[in-house]
Amino acid sequence: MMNDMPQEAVQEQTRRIGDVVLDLQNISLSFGGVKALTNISFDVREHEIRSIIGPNGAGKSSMLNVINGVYHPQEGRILFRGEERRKMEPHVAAAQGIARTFQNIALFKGMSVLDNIMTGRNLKMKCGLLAHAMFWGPAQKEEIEHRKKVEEVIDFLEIQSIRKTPVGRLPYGLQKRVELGRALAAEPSLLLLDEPMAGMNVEEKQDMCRFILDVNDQFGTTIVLIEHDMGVVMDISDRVVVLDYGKKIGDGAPDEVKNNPEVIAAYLGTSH
Amino acid sequence: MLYREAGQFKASYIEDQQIFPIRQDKIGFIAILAFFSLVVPMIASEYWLQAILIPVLIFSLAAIGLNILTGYAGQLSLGSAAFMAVGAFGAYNFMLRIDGMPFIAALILGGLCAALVGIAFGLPSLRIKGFYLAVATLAAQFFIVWALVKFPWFSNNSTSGVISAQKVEILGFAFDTPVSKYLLTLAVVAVFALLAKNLVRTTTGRSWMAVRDMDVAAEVIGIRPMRAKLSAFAVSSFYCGVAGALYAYTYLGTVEPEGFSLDLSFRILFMIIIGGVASIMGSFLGAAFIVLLPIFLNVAMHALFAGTMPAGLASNLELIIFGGLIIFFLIVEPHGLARLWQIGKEKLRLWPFPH
Amino acid sequence: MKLKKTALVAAAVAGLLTSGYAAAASEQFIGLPSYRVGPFGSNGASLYGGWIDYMAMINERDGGINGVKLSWEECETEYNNARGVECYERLKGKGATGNTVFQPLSTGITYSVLEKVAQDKIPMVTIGYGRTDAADGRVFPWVFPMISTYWTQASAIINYIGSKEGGVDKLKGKKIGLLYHDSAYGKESHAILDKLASKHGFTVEKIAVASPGNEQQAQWLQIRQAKPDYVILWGWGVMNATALRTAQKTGYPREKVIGVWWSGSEEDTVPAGDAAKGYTAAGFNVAGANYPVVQDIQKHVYGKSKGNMEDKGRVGSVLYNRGVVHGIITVEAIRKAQEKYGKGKALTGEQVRWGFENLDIDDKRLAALGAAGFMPDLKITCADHEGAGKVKFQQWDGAKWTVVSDWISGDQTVVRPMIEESAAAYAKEKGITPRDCSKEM
Amino acid sequence: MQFFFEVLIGGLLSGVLYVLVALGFVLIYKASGVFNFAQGAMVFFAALTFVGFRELLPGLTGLDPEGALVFWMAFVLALGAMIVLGILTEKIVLRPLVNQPHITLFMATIGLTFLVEGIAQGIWGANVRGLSLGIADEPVEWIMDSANMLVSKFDLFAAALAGVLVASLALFFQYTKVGRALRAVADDHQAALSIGIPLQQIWAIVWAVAGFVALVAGLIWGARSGVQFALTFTALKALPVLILGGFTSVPGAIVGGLIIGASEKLAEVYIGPFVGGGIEGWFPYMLALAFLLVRPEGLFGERHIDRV
Repeated sequence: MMNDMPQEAVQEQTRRIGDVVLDLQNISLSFGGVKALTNISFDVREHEIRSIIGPNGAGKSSMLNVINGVYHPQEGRILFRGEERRKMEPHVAAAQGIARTFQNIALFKGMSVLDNIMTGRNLKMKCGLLAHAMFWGPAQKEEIEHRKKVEEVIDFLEIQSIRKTPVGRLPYGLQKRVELGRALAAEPSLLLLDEPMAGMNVEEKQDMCRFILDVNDQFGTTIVLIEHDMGVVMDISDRVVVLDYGKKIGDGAPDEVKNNPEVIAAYLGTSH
Repeated sequence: MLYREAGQFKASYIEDQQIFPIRQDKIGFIAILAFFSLVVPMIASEYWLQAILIPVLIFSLAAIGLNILTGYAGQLSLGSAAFMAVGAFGAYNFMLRIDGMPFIAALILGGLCAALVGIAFGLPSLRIKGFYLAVATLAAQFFIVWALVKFPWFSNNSTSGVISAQKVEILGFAFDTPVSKYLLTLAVVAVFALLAKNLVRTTTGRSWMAVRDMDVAAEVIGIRPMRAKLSAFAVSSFYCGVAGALYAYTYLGTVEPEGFSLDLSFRILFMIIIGGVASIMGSFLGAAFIVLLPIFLNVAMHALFAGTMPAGLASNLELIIFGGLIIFFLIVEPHGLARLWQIGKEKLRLWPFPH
Repeated sequence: MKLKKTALVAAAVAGLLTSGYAAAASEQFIGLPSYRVGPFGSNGASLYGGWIDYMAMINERDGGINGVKLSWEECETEYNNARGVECYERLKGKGATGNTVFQPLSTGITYSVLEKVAQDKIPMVTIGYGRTDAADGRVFPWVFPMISTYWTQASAIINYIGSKEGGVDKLKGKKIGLLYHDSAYGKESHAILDKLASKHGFTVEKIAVASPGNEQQAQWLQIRQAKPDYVILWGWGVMNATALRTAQKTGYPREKVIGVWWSGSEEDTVPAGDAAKGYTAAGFNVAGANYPVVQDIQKHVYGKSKGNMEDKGRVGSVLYNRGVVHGIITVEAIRKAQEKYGKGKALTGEQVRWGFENLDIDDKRLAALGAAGFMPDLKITCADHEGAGKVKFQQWDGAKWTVVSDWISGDQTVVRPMIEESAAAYAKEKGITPRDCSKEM
Repeated sequence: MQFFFEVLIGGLLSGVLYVLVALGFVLIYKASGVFNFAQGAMVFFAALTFVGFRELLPGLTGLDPEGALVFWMAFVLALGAMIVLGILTEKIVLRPLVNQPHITLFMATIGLTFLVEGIAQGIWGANVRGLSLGIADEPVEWIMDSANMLVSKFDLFAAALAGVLVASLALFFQYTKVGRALRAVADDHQAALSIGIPLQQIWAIVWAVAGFVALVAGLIWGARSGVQFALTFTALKALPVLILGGFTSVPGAIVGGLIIGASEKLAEVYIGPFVGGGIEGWFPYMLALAFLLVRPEGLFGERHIDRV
């Protein structure tokens, strides 16, 4: 479906792929006896687009939640940029440059597009509460500076015309785009995308694909992607990891995975 | 036709980030401020100043405080009156115990006391949410009032726990007439309202709203829920505290801890719900509505039924109408008076060509 | 009709804006900051009912005070300080001469307008509540905590207990429990009782009841443990009935429970049912509908169906009669002031204040008013704004109050110095120079 | 030690009374997600209506005012009034506010509080009234004699009545069609709607049942301290019970009530004297708060997992 994607772009990325930035070793996670993830290991390399696929309930979102500290696995090690991390809160992950979007849109409904994306700059803003109250000197300067950054993101995502609209009033596809914008505003080095194209029509998907590839390309951002659309996944991913019932059943380049009999049986098999 | 933003272009982000980006709003705001600071003192009677305008202003400030916590940061609180009490008794003690304490400093220190207490009682918000938190804030309400009655130090060993506000003097000028007290209150409230407006439209305010709308997502983009919630509690309590100090110094003069009852907390909550959640403007509208409505009902009932209806029944009827109107308002405009204002403004923007 | 009513409301609201009503010059206006809803609504209904009925009776029977009719207007305070201030301000400018006396029947409201009354020159009369040290008229010229203050009452209760024991000297070594409403009001009792305890050699066991006081299991078990010889009940509202019920539950004899005057009305004993039998309470007025003054109200007011009480059965109750006392004192002060400033004229608040300060209701006058034994005799001076300093004790027999003592005075040698000390401290804090009473007339 | 048990038992029995009020909150919250602050006012309204009819009926019918017939007639009439109140509340207040934020509904119930208080006193007057259920509030003698311990007859009666009430509610929910529908609604509004349960009808029934619970609570509280405005404050006693036991758990309300009742009395007796007493107003709240900090899901709640 996405075969019209320029092949050169993909090729270019592959060339830039670097060292392992995130290494997950033997991760197990359970909720009150219910196993969500069992002994999963895989790694993510710098600048690559790494996809996680699998049927519903395979534990894909849980995997992302483990990566950015929303869930704490009972077993296993997580190495980020070579450093092992213990229990970590999500905001610490954010401070280390991990940003993400959510499966069910998690925008701040009461706020405008601009404000939503501005929250992505939060970590980079240093002024205190008193300075904000005065809105004078450094606070104003800071606000303006970050506003410029945010405007760049808005331009990049082509959502200039809706910047002052409350996000609750936007159609689904645009909301997904704003959510991506909020994550991008944080200038992450690792971007986790949880089904960014779910529920979109073809045009919207194409737009979203283009944004993802551009982010990867222009900013060199490493991306971990969960997506159901096999065409998209196979087209834009560098490597794919396949989960089923909380277990890893496949890992490798798209073509390898596509031909893995276990994957075909467990994953593609179920969709027939 | 007057309310038109066509032709106003923002050439820089500074211009776009003003409090009132639309010129007419700015003019309107200055006109309102000028009216209330210049015209009202000349025409308002002592009754209007002392019994209506001063309390409306003070409650507006308290409502802004609660709105910061409940409206912007999404933490429901039923203890605002207690934080007002902390502010009042705090300011009183600073004035009493430190010679030559400037009034404004005492006001702010009183607010800071309330902020500290607010942080302490805000700690549970890190673990509990919603109505559980709301009921938990009742602990603050009852405990603080109890402590102020119980420990005579707070009221300078007064036999009855009542404090009597000292004279208010700023730079040698004594604020002892209704007009001067009104102007002082207006000045303090206007300044703090503007500061609040700034707070809620910058990073601090965005992190509050982010925590309110979706706390997990907020944390994931790097907002620390603890810092956001506790800063909301602190700022909110600070505002309530300053309002409480004004309540003692420019409104009642003498206050007792029991005056800051749960009933008052509910009234402040009504103000933000009726006025408009997450709206500074709404805080003012709500405060005016909740202060004026019972008075209006009382006056109206007397005018209509004096002598023909038993007084007890008339008073109960006022209560019934008050309760009924609250429910009616919630049904008709659950987003409060501020939303009506907003809708009015949008209509005006389009008028006379609605399409 | 509807239009007319709308116009009325509009006029009333407009009246707020302009303040000041066109009223007949020969009417004396009295603003009534009443409360008829909320937790104390039933108390307010009786208190203000009695007061209004008395004024109506004066208008009906006597045609007013020397021809000056009394007029009044109620303003609902809900027993709430802020509403009370609004009422004060709203009522202030009404009537031909403005509001001439302010009696909020709420200590909280009293405090809230304490400084305003001096500025506005409106006397504030707080009979049996309010700021105790205001009895020192040199510091508080505009405030009149008349008949008896809380401290005098506490002292009188101790004297009464003493008389039951055969003299105050017999109190040595006794233990007296104090069950008090945990509020500013309840704490008024502490200092005076401590002082009296050290003077007479008894001990005070203070036990607090958290507001509103509808649960007292723990407190009465503590009392049961401490076994005091008497328990003074210093309560208000639902706390009183609950106290009596819980006393019964824990087996404490009600005969040994002595209430203050805000604990000693039908509103407190009726809901307690049988548990209240034998309970004694202080009062600066007594219950009963047989006094000539109440009979006159029945005849001239209720006889013409103009009574204020919804429940006519409450006429003659303790709180109703207390309202009548408010009426008597107000009317007598106006009468006194007219003697000085001109009979048959509506007076200003300042003039009426003189009337209060020179009020002298002796036994003869009481008899003439039809209130002999109904309330104590009373003489106010510039220095002493309390006056009588006496209370009577009544016992509840299960259906009605019976007087069980004569008027009992407090120990002024203890109370008065405390009042003066406290007033002096207030004067110092506020920078008030006390009046020199030898120069007043 | 005897004193400790006396306080403990007294506290537990007081706790039963808190349970009665808390139950009304739980029923409504469970079924409609409304934190009904008007429950206290409903207790007052119910008790006042009962006493009002009890005063009124002998005059109309010539029956013995103390007789059982008048008692039950007044009870039925008061219950009828509570049912009407419940249905009207559903129709006029809740239905138009459906899908509004919880806080809006909460504020509406505070508005309802004023409304109900005003109606109650507007109809029946502000007078404080006594109410006798025919059981004296006196110590049980044989316990007094044998163990020198105070246990009130009335409190035992109230506890028994509360037990019967809870049991019959449990049976009602377990075995009647309405009860089953109610439980379905409590579990999942949408699912209940989709299988054809008339949500609004169920809400009206729940409010009526809460009105019945309020009536029972009103009679017992009214008999203890008189039928007066202060009955509305019983709500404040029930709130800490709710945070301890959870807004949606009937067993939680029962256990929570007993814990609150016992601990507040013990605290008043053993901690109170060191801080000046009168701590019953806030102690239960602090206790419930401290408990929540340790176990945010409450006594019987399940740990909630945020899904993102």
